[in-house]
Amino acid sequence: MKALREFVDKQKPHFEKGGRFEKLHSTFEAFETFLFVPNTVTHSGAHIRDAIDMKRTMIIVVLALIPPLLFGIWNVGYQHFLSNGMAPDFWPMVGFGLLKVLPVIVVSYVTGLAIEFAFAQSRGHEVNEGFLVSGMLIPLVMPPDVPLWMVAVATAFAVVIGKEVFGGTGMNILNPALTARAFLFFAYPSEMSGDRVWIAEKADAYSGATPLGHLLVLDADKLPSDWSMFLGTIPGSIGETSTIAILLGAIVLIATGIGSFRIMASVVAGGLVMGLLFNLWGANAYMDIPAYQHLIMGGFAFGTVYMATDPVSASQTNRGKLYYGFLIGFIAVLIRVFNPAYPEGMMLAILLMNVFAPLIDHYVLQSNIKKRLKRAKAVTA
Amino acid sequence: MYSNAYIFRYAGLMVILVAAILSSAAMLLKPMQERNEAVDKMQSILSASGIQNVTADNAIELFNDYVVNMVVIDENGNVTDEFKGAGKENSEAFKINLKEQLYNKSVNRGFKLPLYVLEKDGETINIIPLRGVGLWGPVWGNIALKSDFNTVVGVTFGHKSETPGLGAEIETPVFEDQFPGKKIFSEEGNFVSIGVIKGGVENFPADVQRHNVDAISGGTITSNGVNDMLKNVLESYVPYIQKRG
Amino acid sequence: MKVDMSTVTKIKKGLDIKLIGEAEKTIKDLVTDQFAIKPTDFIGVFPKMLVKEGDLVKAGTPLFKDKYRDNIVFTSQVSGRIKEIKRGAKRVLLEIKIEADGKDEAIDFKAEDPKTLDREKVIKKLLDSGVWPFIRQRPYSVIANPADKPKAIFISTFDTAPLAPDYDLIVHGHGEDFQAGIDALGKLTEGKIHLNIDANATHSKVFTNSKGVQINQFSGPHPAGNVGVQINKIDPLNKGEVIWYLYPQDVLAIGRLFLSGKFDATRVIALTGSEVLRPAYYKTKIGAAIEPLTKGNVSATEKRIISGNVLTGTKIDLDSYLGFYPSQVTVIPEGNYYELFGWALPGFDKFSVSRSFPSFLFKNKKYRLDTNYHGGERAFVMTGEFEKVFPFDIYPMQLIKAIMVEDIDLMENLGIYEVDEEDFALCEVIDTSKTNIQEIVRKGLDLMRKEMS
Amino acid sequence: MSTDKQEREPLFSAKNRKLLTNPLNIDNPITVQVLGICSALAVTAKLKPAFVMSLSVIVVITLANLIISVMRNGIPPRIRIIVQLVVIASLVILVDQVLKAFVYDVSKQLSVFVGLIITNCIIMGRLEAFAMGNKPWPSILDGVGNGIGYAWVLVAVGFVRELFGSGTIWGFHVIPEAFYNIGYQNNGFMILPPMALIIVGIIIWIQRSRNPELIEEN
Repeated sequence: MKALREFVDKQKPHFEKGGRFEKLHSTFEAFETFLFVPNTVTHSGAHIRDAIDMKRTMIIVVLALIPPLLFGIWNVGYQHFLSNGMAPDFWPMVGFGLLKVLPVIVVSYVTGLAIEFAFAQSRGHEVNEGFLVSGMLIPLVMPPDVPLWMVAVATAFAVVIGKEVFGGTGMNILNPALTARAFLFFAYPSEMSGDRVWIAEKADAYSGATPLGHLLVLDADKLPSDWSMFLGTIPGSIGETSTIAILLGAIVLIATGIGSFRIMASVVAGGLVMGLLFNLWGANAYMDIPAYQHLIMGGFAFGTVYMATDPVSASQTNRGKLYYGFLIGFIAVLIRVFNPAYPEGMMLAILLMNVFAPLIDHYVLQSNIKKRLKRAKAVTA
Repeated sequence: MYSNAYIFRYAGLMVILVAAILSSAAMLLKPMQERNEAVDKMQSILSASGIQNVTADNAIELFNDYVVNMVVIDENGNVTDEFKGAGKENSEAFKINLKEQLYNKSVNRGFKLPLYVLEKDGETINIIPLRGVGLWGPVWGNIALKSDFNTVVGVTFGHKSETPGLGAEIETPVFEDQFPGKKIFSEEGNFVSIGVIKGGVENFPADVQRHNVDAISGGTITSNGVNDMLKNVLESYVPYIQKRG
Repeated sequence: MKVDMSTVTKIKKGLDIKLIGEAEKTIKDLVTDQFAIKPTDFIGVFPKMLVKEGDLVKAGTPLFKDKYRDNIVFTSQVSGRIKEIKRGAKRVLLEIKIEADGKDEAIDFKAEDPKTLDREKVIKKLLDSGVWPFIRQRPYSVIANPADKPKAIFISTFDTAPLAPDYDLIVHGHGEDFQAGIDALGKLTEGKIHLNIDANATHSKVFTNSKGVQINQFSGPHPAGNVGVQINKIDPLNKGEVIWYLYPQDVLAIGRLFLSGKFDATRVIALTGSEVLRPAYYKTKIGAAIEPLTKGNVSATEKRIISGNVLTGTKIDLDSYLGFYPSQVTVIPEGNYYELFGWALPGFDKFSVSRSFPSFLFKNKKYRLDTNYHGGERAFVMTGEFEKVFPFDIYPMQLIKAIMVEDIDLMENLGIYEVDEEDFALCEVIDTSKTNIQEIVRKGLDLMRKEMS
Repeated sequence: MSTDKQEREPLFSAKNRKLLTNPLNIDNPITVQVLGICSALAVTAKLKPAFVMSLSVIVVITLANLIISVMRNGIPPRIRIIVQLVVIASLVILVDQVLKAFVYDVSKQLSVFVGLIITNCIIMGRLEAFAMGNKPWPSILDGVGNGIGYAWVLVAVGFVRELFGSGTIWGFHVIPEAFYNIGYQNNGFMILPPMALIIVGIIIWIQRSRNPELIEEN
């Protein structure tokens, strides 16, 4: 460790003001702080600081993404062989899945980080850790067969238009990973919808429709069993199928306090309420499916745990988070049932509420402000 | 300051002036505009029957050459009007508003539908214009049938605002080229229309293959729209076809 | 007045940071002849010198006054000679060093029973003797304006900050001084004097038997002992209102002024922190030199000496002096080291409230914390963190952002009058983005003060 | 005094040149004043309609500016907005008729948006802010300048959207078939209206980073 530190210290002057590589300061800083927690000390204010920092936070979210990732890798292989009528052992399935999923992850990280570094460099600020998470989220919401160049284009779009335009991490309005997904959905719909794309190298004869796809044409009787939807052995985006793996991640996020339990709970509540309302209405097969099934189909669980809880694009006040989450669940189910063009209502519901989150916060703040003004008036009266 | 009288005079003069300019412009340009509309419609009819190289300049000429009869039929299959001479763009059949007539059909009112009869390479081709709804807006097209009123010669589709890459695929050759050779009547002679189905037509038995084409993956609702449009419009012609024997 | 034992204000949000190095409950005498007054201790004061180097002074001799409020004077705490007037960049006055002559001479301001005096006389005596600066006001936490009529006076008798001194111990045996101080303060307001005690830990009769006050009980974690929180719960500040506040040793100084007629700057200091070998209480005077206090009593590591507690104190050098207000000195290790992959390792010995380190499993572990930031400064990304340690009915993140964009109206609407930088200290500690929040809040308060005057 | 012959301002004096060039960049109606966005979204999916629309706007704005400037001394102030509207509306109807007669396929794509030129704030804005108070020649220049300022943004957006959305420029395929064979696809998002907004946004972004004086103080 000492030798490494000495090496880094030796290089450092080149990247500082007046050094040869002054322009690459942000890049150097990113690598240095990746290796070492810096030696900066407090100068005023609180002299001691909590051990947590942005890197720690982000790495824990990545950790929470591991269960759906691992399951997704296996499931990509499993679905592929299933569609081809084969039933190989565990490892060939994982092997096939790795072959499909790893390149997507690599492309997502390389593209995103390259852009992040470039922007940090040109603006002269530090590289933000946010993309550690976005870079993993993007592959998990992609269909297994997505062309790699599309992943790159979508990632670039998400980082530049979804984030840097607004001034970088912390300023963005939309969740970057969902922006990438939405971009692909609208730009290359044939690769992001239908029943061809959800199984990698699917045999033609095999129906590859997702549960939402079946419901879209009101084939409720073709739905897989609750158990397989909960377990995740169904076609779908790489990381979104397994509710149980996502629940494991949710436990990590809630236990560490990094993911907002408030938001997760209220999204689920919103989804259930809308589902039950539809049950009461019951005009078609889609409205009649039990409300809880909405939670285990499509991207509902994944969106609830990893996307809706993104602190930057969500509501920031505790009360606002409740409204925000509830509306996401509510609107997601509404879109699913009512808009046949968009089987995945979760993505759109979250993006929509991302836009409205500041407004929700505004009204929450206003009520606090009103309370204060009222108190002041009561005194003077 | 301007007096009220001035203002009224000013406004009155302006209105008259503007009205004169606009109406004379409209009168001057009207023939060209009408011609353009007719040409547009003709191009799409001709291309459904597989006639190549139709341009805006020769469309009227070609149309009059190829088309031998402009027929109007009513809900009972009776021919109410025929037009065989020159200047077919002035025929009643050409001017029928399809949307209006199909609406009349949907509310069980009487309706009139056009049928265009072409002669191409010694063969008779019957063209039926189509109109229906997709996911986001109207879809339309023309279907060309052989003289047996059963075998499809060709189709063209159009749409206003279907999703690019999904529903919008109906106007690409990939989708349209599936139609030639399909039949709209079963071997027993019952009307079945042409279906747009999911799951790969070639995986189905021959009698299904005879009447169906592949839907567009991810364009389910638009595909269903095309399916319904074909059924709805074609069945309106069944009385006429059956009367012809 | 009676103690209403039934109503205890429970503070639920907050955090007790447990550190190694609590002071042993014995009071030792600390002998030194080196003292100083640091004008930088007084927020918003522009000092105008009244003495020069070499002058002889007594306890109570005016050293400087505030240029803009020239009835507020700052007096010498000992008798002796002005040794040095130290200035910094742009001739900012840093320290007025006084070498004590050991004669303990003092100017006589006359011993009087405050109960027999009217408000004007009490104020004049406090101002002349240099005791007035002990009385501070909210909003802004600056020295109170003698022309104001505060709606109440708040005295917090307990401190919940890490390793905080125990005021029960400090005031023990000084009941008479304390009551005299309360009597004097009673003349200053038509409202109440709120004496706030810890429902579980305050037992001293000095506090509980005080007369002429309303005793309020509080319980809960830090910042329950902050006067800002107490005001917020008992009698919240509205725009245009002023509350004055003091701490127990300040009240003692006022009491002694009226009982003896002299400015007696005696102060008991808790010497605390993991780097102190024998943490204990020391009796000395305001502004005493640090060196005799720490000599032979601290570890050999590189350390940070803080006048005050680790949350809000001021960093001082080994050759510096105690501050005017704090009753505590804390010594902790400097954190200027690199840590390989520190953010990725499990980190069993790391302190964190986030539960992203395993330390949350050991609730009662005491830590030896250093001054490392443990990360780099980033944009505000995480939300809902501050709310866990911020017991006000105020949206902390939104208020901070309003200050950062200098939106005066929004700051006012979101309640900036009710808070002080120290109320945000815990937010700053736990902040993932490593922002210097107290600095921002101070800037906001200064801006408001400028706008409002 | 009166004997001095008032010097005639040259046709393209510095002041007049500014009338023409300012709207192209630092006073651009779309990117700086953010007017006329609606049509920019609607007609820029392909280059051709964007171009025709631009042309129509240039014609309408220039003629309207000229006509109003000529009439400006006789227009009763109380009905001046109505007069302006009548002038614009008449011109737009004329343009619409001409398009229908001569470029029918483009007019089909432009559909209602030619009609919407009437409500385009750029034109009303120029009439009210400039033509009502200036002589015909500067008014023409102002009209042409603003028209072109509107046009270049529309054409730029149309170019990008058609190239990436349909793989064509002016209807001609420019992206080689080989690209499609190796998996390239046209970007359907480009054809949707929001993409026009995003491209306009990017143009604004680039423009502002190059002209710091455009960034508002806040």
